[in-house]
Amino acid sequence: MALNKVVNGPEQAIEGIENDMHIMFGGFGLCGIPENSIAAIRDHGVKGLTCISNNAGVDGFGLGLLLETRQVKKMISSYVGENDEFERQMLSGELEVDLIPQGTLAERCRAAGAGIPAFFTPAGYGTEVAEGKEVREFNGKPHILEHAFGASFAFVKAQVGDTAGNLVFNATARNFNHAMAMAGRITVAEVEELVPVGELDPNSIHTPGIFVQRIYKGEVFEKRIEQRTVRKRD
Amino acid sequence: MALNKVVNGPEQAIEGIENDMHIMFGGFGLCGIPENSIAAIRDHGVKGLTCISNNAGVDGFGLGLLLETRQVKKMISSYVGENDEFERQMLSGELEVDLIPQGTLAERCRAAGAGIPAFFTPAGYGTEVAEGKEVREFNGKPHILEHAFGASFAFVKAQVGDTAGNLVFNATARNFNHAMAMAGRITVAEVEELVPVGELDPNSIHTPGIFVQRIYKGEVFEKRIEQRTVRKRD
Amino acid sequence: MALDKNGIAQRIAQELQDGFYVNLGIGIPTLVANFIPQGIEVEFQSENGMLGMGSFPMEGEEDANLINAGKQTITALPGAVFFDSSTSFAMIRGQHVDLTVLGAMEVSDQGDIANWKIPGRMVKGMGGAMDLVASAKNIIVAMMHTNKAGESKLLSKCSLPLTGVACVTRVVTNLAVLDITPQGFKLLERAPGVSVEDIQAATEGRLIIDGDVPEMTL
Amino acid sequence: MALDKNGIAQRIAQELQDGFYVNLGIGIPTLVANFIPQGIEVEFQSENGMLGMGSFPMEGEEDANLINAGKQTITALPGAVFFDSSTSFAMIRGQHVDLTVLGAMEVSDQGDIANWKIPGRMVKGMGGAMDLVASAKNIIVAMMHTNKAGESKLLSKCSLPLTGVACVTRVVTNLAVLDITPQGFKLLERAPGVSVEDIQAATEGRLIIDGDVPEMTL
Repeated sequence: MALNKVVNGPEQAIEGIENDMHIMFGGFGLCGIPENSIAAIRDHGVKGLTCISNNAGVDGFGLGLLLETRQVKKMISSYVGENDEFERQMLSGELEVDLIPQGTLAERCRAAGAGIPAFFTPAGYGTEVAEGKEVREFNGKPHILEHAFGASFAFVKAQVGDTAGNLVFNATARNFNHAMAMAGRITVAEVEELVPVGELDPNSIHTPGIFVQRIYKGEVFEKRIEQRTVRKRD
Repeated sequence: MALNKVVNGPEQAIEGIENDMHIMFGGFGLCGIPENSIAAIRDHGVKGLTCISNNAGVDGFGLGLLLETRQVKKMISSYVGENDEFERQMLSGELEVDLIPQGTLAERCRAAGAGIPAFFTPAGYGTEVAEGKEVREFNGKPHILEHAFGASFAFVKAQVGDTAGNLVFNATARNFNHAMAMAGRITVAEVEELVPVGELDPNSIHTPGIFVQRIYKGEVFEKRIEQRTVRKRD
Repeated sequence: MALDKNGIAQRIAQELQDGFYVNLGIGIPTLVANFIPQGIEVEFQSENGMLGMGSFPMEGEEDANLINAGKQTITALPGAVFFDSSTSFAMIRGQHVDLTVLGAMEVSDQGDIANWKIPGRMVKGMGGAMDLVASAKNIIVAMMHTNKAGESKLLSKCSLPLTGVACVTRVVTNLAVLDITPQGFKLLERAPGVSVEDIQAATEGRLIIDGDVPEMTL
Repeated sequence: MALDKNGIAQRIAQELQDGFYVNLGIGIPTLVANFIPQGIEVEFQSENGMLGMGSFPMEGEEDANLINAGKQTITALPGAVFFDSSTSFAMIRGQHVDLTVLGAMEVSDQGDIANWKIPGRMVKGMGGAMDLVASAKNIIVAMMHTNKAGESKLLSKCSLPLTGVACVTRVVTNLAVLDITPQGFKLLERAPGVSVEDIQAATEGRLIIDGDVPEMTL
């Protein structure tokens, strides 16, 4: 009775990707990023991508891989520190960058998936983010009008998924993966564990399978840590 | 380290309720309604309420109780069938009724909780729901501007909650309870089971406690079924 | 012979495609779930907050926490998911549902639909219908061709308050299958034994008859 | 004697109230968590998707799936909740967070703040800061009173691109505690051993000195 979304790996998962597409990538920093799909996109060689992602990876990992190969024309992000190659391309003008507030980024993704073409938010009022945007007061407070994002693909990563595309995330690796899964015209989920339908608790699924078009078990997850902060044992 | 939101029962939970307030009630039909809080509001006798709830209960149960006692001045709902007393009061003009599309109702609640004062939706365009509202085209399709709801209280019902107000719902009893919990200035949750913090899986909480100001274990849950439909056993 | 309600549902079930997510309204649409063609997998969305809706429960197994949008007790199939109302309408508004089937009091030949209010007589509310019709890509109306007074429900203009404008794609009645086109209702199929003239007589709105109109096969 | 970063954090911790949900920015604000007053319970929100953030993990127990907004490995306390980014900013935009503490490059005497961009030199992005400052009811800025070149960071007008306008409520620096008022920075407290004249010399924006200004107690 449940629909089967399983594809046999990242190559099949990215089928249909084309030059100049708008593409979303889940993750926050390197946490919860779709590692296997990113590697497949690098290997595919598609060019001119506009990438919507909270961050831009680091040198040699995450979206940093696609920056190295110059497959990215434009980044739409909220925070892009920690990446020398990114900074070089941006300052030299090779890479277009659109920086937007993190909450607006998340809400624009959700809105795209939820059929809300535009909404008002106070974030960014009075700053350069508001330039050229409609301003309106609600309850005496100025807000700006922000629009939903379009994206041909959304690549997300979950801990567990079932064959119908239902997803469960792990801790803060959830982050942008849910809202972007909602937003993608084709949403591709890579998971650490792929289970048959019926194994997940229907009350505890984070992203319903209706938002997911393709799913596969990632072969390897490096899950690199960006800032290893620990307490010493006594 | 976690905050304690526990109150000792429905009387304490509704403290601060006043005549003419706007109040939200979770539930869909009679499924997942805050039975104990509704009973306490009836016993309290507060008048002139504007109730925001998907439905209006049935005669003698759910919000039907507050209609019988004439405590409700106005209902804001999406569907109000199955209630004779409601129909009588509405047709006689004793009760104001504002009917709005179910998805718009849910989104206006979420928007209130999410600091989004207004958003565009296609629902209701070209109907009487759109009268007096701003219309704007996005992608060639007309949409209407809808505003977030304000509510002094939101009463919700969950299956399990912890002392910090974290909530877990059961099956389709989740419905409007989550978005309304987000929206209430004071959100009151009644639960079938109240547990200490740390007992709920942090990955499987539906409504984070930050949205809940008061929580208590309901004494009795009748959980009446509106339409008992079954298959006969062979 | 005109179809009964089950016949209408059976004909609509032929519109199901493998992999569809489907929202069925109250009444005749609900019956569509009984006629899923063999070899096809679809999943039912219930706007009160679930995907993977199954049949009614066995006697004694009904659960007050598990109902459909018609407030009937139901069951969940393997792979089911529960979610909140704002997420449910995100699915609907965001066009993630492939097919919506709902009943109507009136449909116009421009695809307008009225199904929530009879001024002065009945106002139960639109429920989720306005969200569904405003957003769905693919809306089939399931209804009788005429009302109890024998008047056509396929009109040049709806007389009742609208639920949505220019949104219906297809209408399946006890007499016919019709598509909404810029020229009006295009007659696609006749119910078994029903003549084009019967359908013409029962249709107040513009009716396009283009060549031979085949009978439905059920 | 001017405060060090820990001293600033310690002073800000006095602003915590029992039951507060608190969002701490990167840098000095993070240190506030080390000085929670006795008898007070607060919960930390991390905008990448958690409530109930705890301290750094013990060596060897770090989890790549569990980080804070500064991408540092952390732990979860009992009662913690994980959620997605859109829900996280619903909390922030919807004013469910009681106190926000963040760093700044500049603050103006009208409460404007700049902390995300130095044109031509550094553009890391605003992250969640613009959402936080646009919505929070209660925003404390934690920063040094002057920059590395010795120039005041408390200005009559910010020179850098703004993060938000008229939003800061209080500033705690190595020299002083100041509130934003319609008349400018109102000096509330001096760091131990720091004179009103020292603060005046380090403050470019309008400074209100009203009677005796007490020393902080830490």
